[in-house]
This record gives sequence, structure tokens and C-alpha cells, in this order.
Amino acid sequence: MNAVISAIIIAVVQVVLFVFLAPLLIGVIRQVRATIEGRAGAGIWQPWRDLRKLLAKDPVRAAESSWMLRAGPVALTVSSLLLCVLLPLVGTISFLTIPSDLFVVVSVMLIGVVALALVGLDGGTAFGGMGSSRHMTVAALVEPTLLLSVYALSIPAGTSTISAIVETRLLSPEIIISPVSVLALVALSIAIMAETGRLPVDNPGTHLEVTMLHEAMTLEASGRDLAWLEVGSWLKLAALLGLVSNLAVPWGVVTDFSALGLAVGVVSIAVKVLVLGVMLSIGEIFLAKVRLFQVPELLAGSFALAFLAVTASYLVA
Amino acid sequence: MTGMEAGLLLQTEIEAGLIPQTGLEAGLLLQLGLGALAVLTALTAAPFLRSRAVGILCTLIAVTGFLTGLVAMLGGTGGLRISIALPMDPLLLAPDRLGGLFMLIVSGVGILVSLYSMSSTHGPDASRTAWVAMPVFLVGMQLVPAATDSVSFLLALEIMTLGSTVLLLADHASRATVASAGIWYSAMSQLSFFFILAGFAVLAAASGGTSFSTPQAIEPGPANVAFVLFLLGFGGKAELVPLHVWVPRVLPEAPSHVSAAMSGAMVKIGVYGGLLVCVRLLPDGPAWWGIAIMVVGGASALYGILQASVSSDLKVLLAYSTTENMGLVFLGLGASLLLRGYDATAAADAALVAALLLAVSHAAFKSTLFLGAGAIIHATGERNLDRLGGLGARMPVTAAAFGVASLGAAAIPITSGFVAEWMLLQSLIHGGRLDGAVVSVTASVAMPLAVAVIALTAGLALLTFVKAYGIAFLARPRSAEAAKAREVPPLMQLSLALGALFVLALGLLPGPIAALVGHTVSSNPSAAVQSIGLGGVSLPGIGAVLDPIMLVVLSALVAIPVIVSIIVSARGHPHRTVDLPWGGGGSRARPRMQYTATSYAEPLVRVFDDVLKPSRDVQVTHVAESRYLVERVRVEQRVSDVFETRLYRPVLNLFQRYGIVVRHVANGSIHRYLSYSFVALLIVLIVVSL
Amino acid sequence: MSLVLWIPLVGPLAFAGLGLLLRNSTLHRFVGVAASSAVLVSGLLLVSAALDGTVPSSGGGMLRADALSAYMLGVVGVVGLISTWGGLSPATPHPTEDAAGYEALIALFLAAMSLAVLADSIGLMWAAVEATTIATAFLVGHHRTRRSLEAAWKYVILGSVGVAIALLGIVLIYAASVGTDTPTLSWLLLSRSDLGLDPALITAGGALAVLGFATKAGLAPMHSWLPDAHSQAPAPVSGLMSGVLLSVALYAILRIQSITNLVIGPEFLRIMLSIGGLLSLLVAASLLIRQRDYKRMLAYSSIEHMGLMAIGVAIGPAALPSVLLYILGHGLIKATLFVISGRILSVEGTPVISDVRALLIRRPGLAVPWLIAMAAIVGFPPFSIFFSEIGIFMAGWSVGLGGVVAAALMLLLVIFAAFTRLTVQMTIGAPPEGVAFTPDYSAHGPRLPIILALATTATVAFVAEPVGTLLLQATAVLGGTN
Amino acid sequence: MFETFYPQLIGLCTGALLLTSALMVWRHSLLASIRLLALQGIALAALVAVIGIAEGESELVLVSLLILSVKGIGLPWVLAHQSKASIKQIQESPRLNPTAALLAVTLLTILSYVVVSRVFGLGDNETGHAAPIGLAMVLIGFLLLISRRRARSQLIGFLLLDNGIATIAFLTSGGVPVLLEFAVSLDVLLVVLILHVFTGRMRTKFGGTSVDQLRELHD
Repeated sequence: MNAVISAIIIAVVQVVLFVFLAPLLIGVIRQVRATIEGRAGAGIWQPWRDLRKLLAKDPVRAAESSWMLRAGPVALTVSSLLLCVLLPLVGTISFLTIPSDLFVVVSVMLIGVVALALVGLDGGTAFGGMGSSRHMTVAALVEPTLLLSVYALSIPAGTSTISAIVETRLLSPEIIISPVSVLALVALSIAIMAETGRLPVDNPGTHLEVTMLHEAMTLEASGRDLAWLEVGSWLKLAALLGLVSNLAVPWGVVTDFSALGLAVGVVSIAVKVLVLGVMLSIGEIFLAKVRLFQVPELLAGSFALAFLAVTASYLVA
Repeated sequence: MTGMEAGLLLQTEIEAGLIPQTGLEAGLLLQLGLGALAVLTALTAAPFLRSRAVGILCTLIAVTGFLTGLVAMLGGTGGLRISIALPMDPLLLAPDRLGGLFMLIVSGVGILVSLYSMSSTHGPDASRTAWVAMPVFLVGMQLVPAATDSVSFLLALEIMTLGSTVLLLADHASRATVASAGIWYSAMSQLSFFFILAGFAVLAAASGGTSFSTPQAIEPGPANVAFVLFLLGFGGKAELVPLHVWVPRVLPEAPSHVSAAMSGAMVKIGVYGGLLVCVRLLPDGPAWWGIAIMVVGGASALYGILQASVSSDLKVLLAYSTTENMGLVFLGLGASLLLRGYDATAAADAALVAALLLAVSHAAFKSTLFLGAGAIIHATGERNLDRLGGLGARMPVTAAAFGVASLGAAAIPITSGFVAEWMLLQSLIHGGRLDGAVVSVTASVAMPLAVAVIALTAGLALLTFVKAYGIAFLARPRSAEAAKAREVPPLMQLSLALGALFVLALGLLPGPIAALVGHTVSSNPSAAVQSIGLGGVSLPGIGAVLDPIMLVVLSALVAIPVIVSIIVSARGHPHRTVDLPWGGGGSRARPRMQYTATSYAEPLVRVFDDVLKPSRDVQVTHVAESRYLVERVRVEQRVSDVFETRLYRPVLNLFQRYGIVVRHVANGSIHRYLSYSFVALLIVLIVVSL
Repeated sequence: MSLVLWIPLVGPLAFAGLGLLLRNSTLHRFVGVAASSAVLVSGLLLVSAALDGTVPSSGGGMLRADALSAYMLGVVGVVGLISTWGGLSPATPHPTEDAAGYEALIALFLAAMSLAVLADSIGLMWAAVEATTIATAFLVGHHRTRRSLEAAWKYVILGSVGVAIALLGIVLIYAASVGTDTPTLSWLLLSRSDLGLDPALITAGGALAVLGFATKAGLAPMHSWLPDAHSQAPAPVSGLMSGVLLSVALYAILRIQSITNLVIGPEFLRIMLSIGGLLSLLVAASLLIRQRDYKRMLAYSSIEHMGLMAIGVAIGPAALPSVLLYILGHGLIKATLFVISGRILSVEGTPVISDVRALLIRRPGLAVPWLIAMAAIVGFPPFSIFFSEIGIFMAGWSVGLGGVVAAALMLLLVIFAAFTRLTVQMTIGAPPEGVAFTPDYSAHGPRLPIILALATTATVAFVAEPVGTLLLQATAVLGGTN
Repeated sequence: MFETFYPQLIGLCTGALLLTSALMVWRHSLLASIRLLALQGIALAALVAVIGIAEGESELVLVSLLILSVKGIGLPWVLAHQSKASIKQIQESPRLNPTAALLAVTLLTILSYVVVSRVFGLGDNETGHAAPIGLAMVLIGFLLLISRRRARSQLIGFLLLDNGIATIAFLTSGGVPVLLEFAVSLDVLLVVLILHVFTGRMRTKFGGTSVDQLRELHD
């Protein structure tokens, strides 16, 4: 089959799948947590219901707020959707002129980060600014870890294209459990936790303003503005979890296009993401949010791991 | 007149450059002529005509420079010969491809700045002096890349410095800080100039001529000395740490269009100098040169962006960000040098092209940003971010242009900054290995470190420009001046829009531009960079591709459903407007209670406490009745430049003290003076009798 | 053509006499201008003769104008013209005798300087240089204040002692020539390579002569008279001293160097002049850092430039064209600066830098030329000092004096920073609040000489023909082969 | 006859020169210094005359007369041109104590012997032997300039220095050309006159002639 067409099909499948999967993932995470904590929980479909509710409301906007309050959520969502297009989630077949390049992916993600931060500022309140400031600080400090860990993973493949990296790992699985890869994966996971506002960097469940990062930025958004912000963030989490899972357990990814393979791919990525979500949720039970000013220590640690991984992969290999 | 005399006259006229032989020569001559005309016009034109007339002439100068640069970049030959009275090689202005590129960059910025200043200058900015200096500055700047010998290089460089110094001082009567900025600027420029001069002197001594085109194998000894001198000299021009101290003083104090020209164009001369040295004058340098450049560049990038991110003065922020960007350019240059030493040619070429692209893109976005800052000052009189806010609605064009340029500075996709940083990162991560083998231990440590530096820099740049744009243009006005702001005049809008367009165009069509740029530094550019698809760029040597237009198309495709759903939802559920934001329930929140630029950077100041060494001053006033009740708390936090306070200040203080003590040498006593002569006489007598 | 040689000697004296005769008329104001014009015209005539390859001589070979002498005569004339013209005092209804005497002394000074550069005898040149001491002593003490008296005393004592040392050196050189067949003091004869002069005597004589003339050239450590004299003399006289006297003393050093080079090689004087040059730069840098008086500031700037020229002389033939161009550029610019400083002093009434503020706002008519000339003196292009400095530095590195040049550059940076700071203090900024003023666009004197001086320095470096040829010929006179 | 006395005569003259120089350093009275200066001028003239006779050059005899009139009579007269009563009372309080000054004189004389021996080589002719005296006079003159506070004492130092140069000139090369000698003498005379005028002005402006008062111009 023509590579371009298969790439298009896979992209469309990924987008559709993740739009469906992302709220579900959040629902699963919340439900698992509730169950473990001994609460009944709202059920795994609650995020879907929230979305429907938000979309059906009149958004309330302050007079001094600008178009950023409207455009920001869309930008965030679009950037997350682009992640779903570019990352090798269901399959590794990507567009020729726009491969899932590591740096492009990170930058696309940053578009969302910026949009969110600007939305936070646009509210014109102290909380929004505070969230935005902290969010950007964390994002800035995460970036070295993020790039270096994927850099370490890219060295065996000899390219920064993530699909190629995943394919390499699929072909020679011994790479996955090499110390370099383990170091890099741990570093990457920490970076992604920080980037997506999970514990221990941010508490997604909190509504105590002073401790909030992500939630503080969305305080002024309402109705569909809020809905798109939420969708964007959920999609990002899901896509990044998908990336981690495919790097750690690449099996099931479509490398040669076929209908069966596609079905396998869809199912495997869904399962992988949801399992990872459950693991994340369980892990979060045992974590408390660290103080904001201890976050850099955490990130410095993960940076050290990533850096070790890169140099080790040069010198060991 | 006999035929021979006529022939002789023609010969002298050609030698004197009166009759242009080629397009390049004509362009260079025209620049000089227009410059002279502009100076004359500035001197004689009536005040109400001055800005328009000289502004148009300056624009023409820049356009001529642009076209000349284009011709040179496309491989045009020829040049302008100027003879001088001293027995040296005659001055020859003949830009090569690389020179053409930089002429293009500086004159491109020149066009924006000239257009802008026609309408922005008023008061002291529009004085005769300032308008005389403007064409001098532009011509000097545009001729530096044309120089093919050290004397004409230094000549153009100093003319540029002179012009910029005068321009910088335009506002001297309104702010006392301008004078001190002027002193810093001229002293630091002179420092750089002397380093460069010494470097050229070493080269000339080693190669036997001032011309750049005498290719001779230079001994490693002089070559190393020259390299260090050049690195210091051009590093100073390019605002690299630790010679950057003038930047945060000068760029904020200069009128904004001048800051734009200085930051957007003038510092590129430092980059050009670096390239000139590493590519043309002293090619094939040892590996440690690359490392040295990378260290300086990396340190500058990190330090610059760190200072920028914690600054609340918009122009100081932009000034420090210039240091950051130039640091990245030099990082790329150093990486290229290092990689070439290991024969990783593809990666080396890519790094070099990346450095050039970064320079080009910086010229576009930083001049737009400074012009935008100028527009803000024009509209509000404020450059302190803590007193701005809500300008987006009041100055939409400025906001849009500033926003696009900010995205460029933050290296967000489809802007120019992103392409350059992407290419740099690609070359770095592919540079550690050659055909699957590790090239060297040095490279395998240097490359990841460089990637980490760039990543941290990029992250902080993101924060910086989110802060700059978000605080200035979004939310509610934090002062009455900001609330009263109005959009700037059309000509200023035009140049802002042009700048923003450049940023986008460079970001959307990197392929052709990168290929063009590649021609200027590589003999086999198609092996290094190629244009693919609709303006996409590919690095065949290392197998990386990027097509921003495809990215735009993809984004549009995924955005369509979202937008459709919004339109549908908006029909049923129109938004409601409330007077005040909710603010977590604090509905009485006044604009002053918003987050400011200072508070925005507060977490970062804490994180980098050890590097920035902020000085905090907390004054608590207690209520008279009880020590446990606080009436008011005043917190003052200042982040000063560590290099200035720890390195320059002590040295300067030492000099000042020395200057007082040494006065005793000339204490007025004739006996003492006679003793000096006597001692000199005795010493000479003793020496001759030895 | 040999008659032309007498014009610069007789002309000024004649004008001086005329001026003394016309002491009650306002015309005597123009004696200095007329005298320097005479010198300049004859200088230009001699330069054109030199370009044609003729070397006029007269007075039984006592007067001789080769390319170098002709060039120096031109410098004397043009700097003299700028100083005297720029320093023209406004016509007063009741001219004093003092004023006529003043003009006559200036004419005398110019005649003596012309004699010094035209004389083909070290002895005669020495006498002429010493004669300038006599002429300028009263010029320095012209104001008859305590300070000017002090300056004049120091000038005469230090200057005469210095020149006496030079005389000692000349005596030794003569003694060396007595040892050969032809006892002579003629440059022309002494710089013949086949003379067989005694090296020890030439070393000692050359060293002492250079040390002596270094006093007049303002080179450290013999410079001490210079700041005092320059700061107290009337502005045109300061300009003349700085632009003419120092240059002529340097010319003497050049001539002596050409003799010693033939006998003992360049090394000895190279070391001596390098040390002297660097020491001058050091002195200038040290005392400019916290300078309080703007005329002293200019004086130290002269020391600095003479130091740099001395380093150029030390470097040798490769740098000599630059040094010669430097002499012209420095002379013109320094004369301009002194003229303007005199005007500033007369309108502001204070020589103290910290008392002169915001000049650019208050008195643009003075501040703008002042700033332009300042830019020229610190070596900004297109002014010729820029090219001279570059030429000296480039040449210095190529003859292996890299260390000296590097040290000079470091000191120059300090000087530049100090100079910029002081200039900015004087000119830049706003006048204090509440002080009413109206911008004063008047130049307080003739504008044309200032414009001419600046324009000449700005363009002269680009005139390859005939300036370049002349410089090469003048260098060739000194035995340079460049 | 003359040839036998020639070395002794040269020795006598140069000895007188050195002695007067040393005495000038020792004595503090202005009047004594002026008288010593006159003596020195006469000795110098005698020296020139002796050399002139020995070499048979009539020019030199003429020069010796010139020197006698200028240095032996003219200049001392100008310096002393003030009421004798007041000049007697002028006592110099030098900056250097006499012992140290005389010690310095010895050192400087030794130095000049060393220098001259290296530069000229101590030839066998008498003039060569005597040349160091000239250099010693130059240096002693300089020492006087440095150590004396009175304006006229400085002047005397300057004249001593000048005498030293003249001595060297005559002892090493039989004098510079006559024209030049005239020019030099004229210059010296004029310098002294100028300084004398200035001394007069100094007295009216400062109320004294101590050079130490000239300390207003400094950095």
C-alpha cells in the first residue's frame, strides 16, 4: 500500500482513538484512585459527562480578557491532537516530509504549554498568573531532561525520528533493557509526569489555590473554553503515556500496514495506555506533592539520569 | 588633453572608484553616495522635513545594501577599491557570499528601522545630530561585511561604532543613565576593537599583508594568539559573556529603533567576525577552538536567558535575550568547528548553517521585538512590564507583531527561531557519531552538554517571552498610562508587520533560505542542506527533514473539527461578559493585584538564587501599638549583573583608587619633576656605559 | 626655489616687526595668521618641489628642504594657521602693547620652528629649538597670573635643562665626527653610511640627544612641564606647543635615529623609545583617570599621542609613514581642541571639568565641534589618527614588538575610557533643574579654521596621491626602505 | 715651554672647574655662589684659551674672550644685580643636607669617570683625561637644580650645567663651530634673562623667590 495513504490512515486512526481514549484514561485513573482510597468514585465515563456539560454552557468571560481566552484552549487542543498525529502510537509509519521528529514533537507540545500559560495570564487575576508562572518554570526546567532522555534513546537508532527509534527497539529488544535505556526511560517518565502536571509535581485533584499549577490557570475559563483546555491536557497525557509505553513495550505497533495489524495496533496501544494509567494512578497513591521549590531538585535528578544515559550510550556502545 | 592623459585619467577614475565596473561596485558606491547625501540632508533640512527626508534616504541606503548583499550572496563579484595615504594594501570592499549574507541581514534590519524611525522619532531622537548619525551607522554597518582586508574592516567597524554611539546618546538630556550607558558602550566597544585590531595585527604579521585573501599557512603559535584575540573581540561585539556588560545598560537606554538596529543588526557583525575568522581567515583550527567557542557560547546563552527571564524591564529583557541568542549562534559555530575537526562534515555543515539561520532569524525577530517595545514606549512611556498590561486590545497590530516575534524568540514551530534551533539540535545529536562510531570522548561529552544547554535555554526563553507578551499585552492594565495606550502611527505598524512577516516567512520556508545560506559557507552545500517539498528543509547528510508547511496543513486539518464544534456551540451558547474576572472568588481584585513580571519570575529567581545572587531588602513597619501587628511590608528585590558587580566593579574601583593615589606623581613640585629628568639621565648614562 | 627656504624665516619676523610698528592698529591681530600663512605657503611650495624630486638648499648648505623637512614645514604652517586663526581675539578698540608683543612672539616662535625643520645642522636645529623656549616662555606666562608664572618657570627650567642634555648629546655626536675626516653637524653628511663614526660616542650622543629632545617632545619621564604649560598658556599657544613644538622635537628624534641606525643599528634606540613611549602612555593613563582640568586633560592626551608616536619611531621604517601622518593629524586636531578649550574657558570661566556641565544642551555651538574633535583625537575614523594608529600597531607586530604594542593597546584602552568619561561629564546630560538657560549656538570665534582642520584630518588619509608619495619620500629620507 | 706646562695648565683649569662646582654645592650663601660662578666662568675661559693656544687656533682665543665676557662677567653681574646688602642675607636652606650633597657630588664624579672611560676610552691625551670633569659638572649642576629652593640658586645650577657641557665640548672636540657657540651663548644668555625677569615677577606675585611656592599647578 502506498506509504502516504497508510500514514494518513494511521494518523486518522490515532487521532480518533485518542480523542476517545483520553477522557477514558482520566476516568480510569480517577476511578482506580477512588477505589483504592475506599471511595465509590464517579465511574470511568465521568470525564465524558463533564465535557458534555461544559460544552453545553454559556462561557463567562471577563470584560478585560482578550481573544487569548478563546484561542488558547483551541491551540492547546490542536497541539495535543498534533501530538497524536505525529507520535508513533498505533503505527510507526509517518509522513515523509514531517516525520515524528523528536524536536518537532517537543515543540508542538510546547505550543500547548504556551497557550495554557497565556490563558492563565489573560484572566488578569493573581491565581492565573501564579499558575502560569509556576507552570512555565516547571516546563522550562523539564525541557533539558525531555530532550536528553529522548536523545539517549535515539543514539542506538542513529536518528531523532521517534518512529524509527520505536522500530529499532522492536527489531532488537535487547536495547530496551540495557542500562542506558532504563535510565533514559526513567528520566523521560519523570519529565512527562512534570510536564503533564501529575504528582509529585502538581496535584491534579487539588483545589487549594496556593498549591495549584495547572488548575490555577484554568480558573477563569468556563464553558467550552474550559472544555477544550481539559481535552487538550487529557490528550497530551494520553499521547505521552502512549509514547512511553511504546518505547518500553514496542510490541503491537504497526510497522507494515495491514488491516489486521491496524486492529492489533489499536487494541494494543489502548491496553498499554490504560494499563499505564492504572499504574500511574496506583503510583500516585503513594506520592505526596513536593513543595514547589523542591521540584527543581527532582528535575535536576532526572536530568542527571538523562545525561548519564546519553554519555553512557556513547561511551558504552 | 592627449589620449594618454585621458587614458590615465580614466584609469585613476576607475581606481578612485568613480566609474563602477560591476553591480557590486555600483551598489557599494551608491551606499556611500546616499550616505553622504543623507548626512548633508540631515545637516541642512528644515526640522519638519528632516525625519521624512533623511528617513527615506536611510531606507534607500538600506535597500541598496540589501540588493548589493543579495547580488554578492548569489555569487556576484567585483568591488570598490579605496586607496589610502599609508603604504598598506589599498582598502578593497568586495563582499563574498558570506559577506553578502550579512550585508543582507544588517540592511534588512536597516530597512525596518529606517521606516520605523521616520515616524517614531520626535524630540531629541529627531535632532540633527541623531539624523546625521543614522546614515553613518547604517553605512558603516553595511560595509563591514564587504571588507576584504583588515584595515577596511576596522574602518567600517569604527564608523559603525561612532554612529551608534551618537544615536545612543540621543536621549541624554532626559535621563542621567544615558550618559553612563554611553561611557560603558564606548569603552566596551573600544575594548573589542582593540582585541580585533590586535588579532588582525598578529595575522598581518604572520601572513605579511592586511588583505584577507592572502591564504598562507599560519604557524600554530600566532594562529592561537590571533584566535583568542578575535574570540574576545568579536565575542564582545556579539555580546557574549563576560563582555556583555554593556548590553543591559546600552540597549535599554538607546531609542528603541536604535536598540533594534544594534541588537538586530550590529551584533551580527560580531557573528560575522567569528565566521570570518573560523571559516575564512583561520580555517581548520584545532579542536580546542571549537570547545572554547562552545563554552563561551553556552555560558552566554544560559546566563543571558537567565537574566532575561528574571528581568521586568522589557528592554533589559530583550537585551539579555540578545546575549542568549548570540550565545546559541556561537555554540553552533563552535560545534561546527569541533565536528569539522573530527571530519563529521555533514553535521559540521549543518551546525554552521544552523548558526547562520539563527543569526538571520534573530535579526528578524529581535528587531521586531525592539521595535515593538518602542511602540509600547511610544504609546505608554513605560518600559517596566510591571506597569503594563492589557495592551493587546488597545494596540492590536503591535500585539500581533510582538506576539509573532515572541514566538520566534521562544523557538515555537513555524517561526524562524524554531527552524534554526531544530537544525542546530539535529547537527548536535548526529555529531557525536560518524558512521556509527563514536568520534571522540570530548565530542560525546560536549554534544549532550550542548543539547542540554540549548534545551534549558529554550525552556527559559519560552518562559521569558510568555512573560513578556502575557504581562504586557494580556490581562488588565496595571497603570493609568497603559490604560490610555493607543495604537502607533501607520508607518510604525508597517515596519512591525514587515518584521513579523519576515519571522513567519523564515519559519515557513526554511528550505530555500537554508539552501541559500548554505551556499555562503559550504563548497558543497547540497550535501549539507536541501530544500524539499513546499519550502521544507532537509539535511541529507544526517537524514533529518522538516516541513513547516506540512505542519501547518496538519494543524489546520485537526483544528477543523474543533473549530466547527466551537461554531456550533457558540450558536447555541453565546458567551456572557462580566465586568471583573472571578479570581477564585476575590471579585474585588484590582489590576494591581494581578501577577506582575517580577512575581512571574519569582520562582525562577529562587531556583537560580546561587547564580543570580539577588539582593533582597525587606522592611517591616509594625503598628505602633503592637509588635505582632504589621502595618506595612516593603520588599525590594534587585537582580544585578553578577559579572558587573563581581568582576567589573572591583576592577573599576581599583582603577579609581589608583587614579587618586597616582596624582602624587604630578604634585607640582619642580624639584620632583627635575628629579625625574635627573634619574632618567643617570639611567641613560649608566646604560650607555655598560 | 632656494629663496623659498628663507620665506618661513624672514616672513614671520617681518610680520612681527610690522605688527610691533602697527601696535595701535587692530591689524596687529593678524600677525600670527599672516606668519603662519607664510610658513604654510612656503611649506606647500617646498612639498611640491620635493614631489618633483628637487632638494633646494641655501645659506651655504645650512638650510635644506628634503621631503621630510618640507612635510614638517607644512605641518608647522598648517597647525600654526589653525591655532592662530582659531585663536583670533575679537577686535578691541584699544589694543594694548601687550597684545602686539604677543603676536610678535608667536611669529618668532613660528620662525624658530621653521628654522628647526629646515636647518641642515644639528647645532642650528638645537639653537632653533632652544629659541622657541625663549619665545614661548613669555607666551606661557602671558596671563601674568601666579599660575601662569609658575607654569612658565617650570617650562623654562625643565625645558632648558632637557635641551641642555640634548646639547650634550650633540656635542658627543660632533666629537664622533671630529674623530673622522669631516667634523660636521650636517644631517646630510652624518647620515652617510661610509663615515666610520665611533659607535660608543654615537650611542652615548644619540641616547642623550634623544633624551633631551624627548623633553621637548613631552615623553615621560621628561614630560613634567607639559601639563602645566599647556594648561596655563593662552589656548592658541597651547595648540602651537602641542601641535608644532612637540612634533618638531619628534622630528629631531627621527633625524638622530637615522644617524644612530647607520652606526649602531636600530636596537638601542628602539628599546629606549619603546620604554619612553610606554611610560608616556602609562603616565597619561594614570593621570587621566581622575583628571579635573580639561586643559590638562588635553595636555595628557598630547603626552599619550607623543608616546604612541615614539613607539612608532621605535618600530622603524614600517611605521614611519604612519607616524608622519600622525604628526599632522594630531597637530591639527589638538590645535582645534585647544582653540575650542580656550573658548570654553572664556565663556564658562572655569577650567574645572566638574563645573562645566551639559555643554551640549547649553552651548551646542562649542560642544558639537568639541565632541567631533574628541572623536577624532581618540582615533575614530575617518580622521587620520585612526589610520596612523592602525599602521603603527600593524607594523609593530610585524617587526616583533608585539609585547610593546599589546601593552600600548591596554594603556590606550584605559586612556580611552577615561577620556570618554571626562568628555561625557562635560558635555552630555541635562543642566540642573531650575537653572534657566537659552541654547547658545555661537561658536565664540571663527568657525572656519575648525571646520577646515576637521575636514583636512578627515580626508587626508584617503588622499593617496600626493600625500602617500610624500610620506614615502619623507620616510626614504630617514633611510627607510619601505 | 708651553708644551711642558700644557698638561698642568689643563689640569689646573679643570681642577678649578670641579672645585668651584663642589664649593657651590657646599656653600649656601647666594652671593658666594654667584662669585664661585664667576670664578668658574673665568676658569672655563682660561681652559678654552689654553686649548686654543695649544692647538694654535685663533678662533678659540676669540671664543675664550666671549666666554669670559658672558660667563665670567656678564651673567654673574646680572645675577648679582641687586643691592649687595640684601643679597648677602639670602641664605639657601637646601633640601639636601651638605654632607649628603657632598657625598652625592663624589658619587656623581665617580660615575662620570666611569661613563667617560667607557664612552671615550681613557685616551692618552690630557683633554681626554679631563673630560669627566665636564660631565661631573653637568651632573652637579643638575643636583643643584634639584636641591635648591631659591629661584636664583636654580639658575646658578642651570649655568653650572651649561658650563659643564661647554667644558665637555672643548675638551673632547675643541669646541663646536664658532657660529654654533655664538648661538648657544646667546640662547643661554636669553634664558637667564628670562628667568631673571620671572624671578622679579615671582617676587611681586609671591612676595619671595622660593620655588617651593610654585605648587599650585598639580593633579
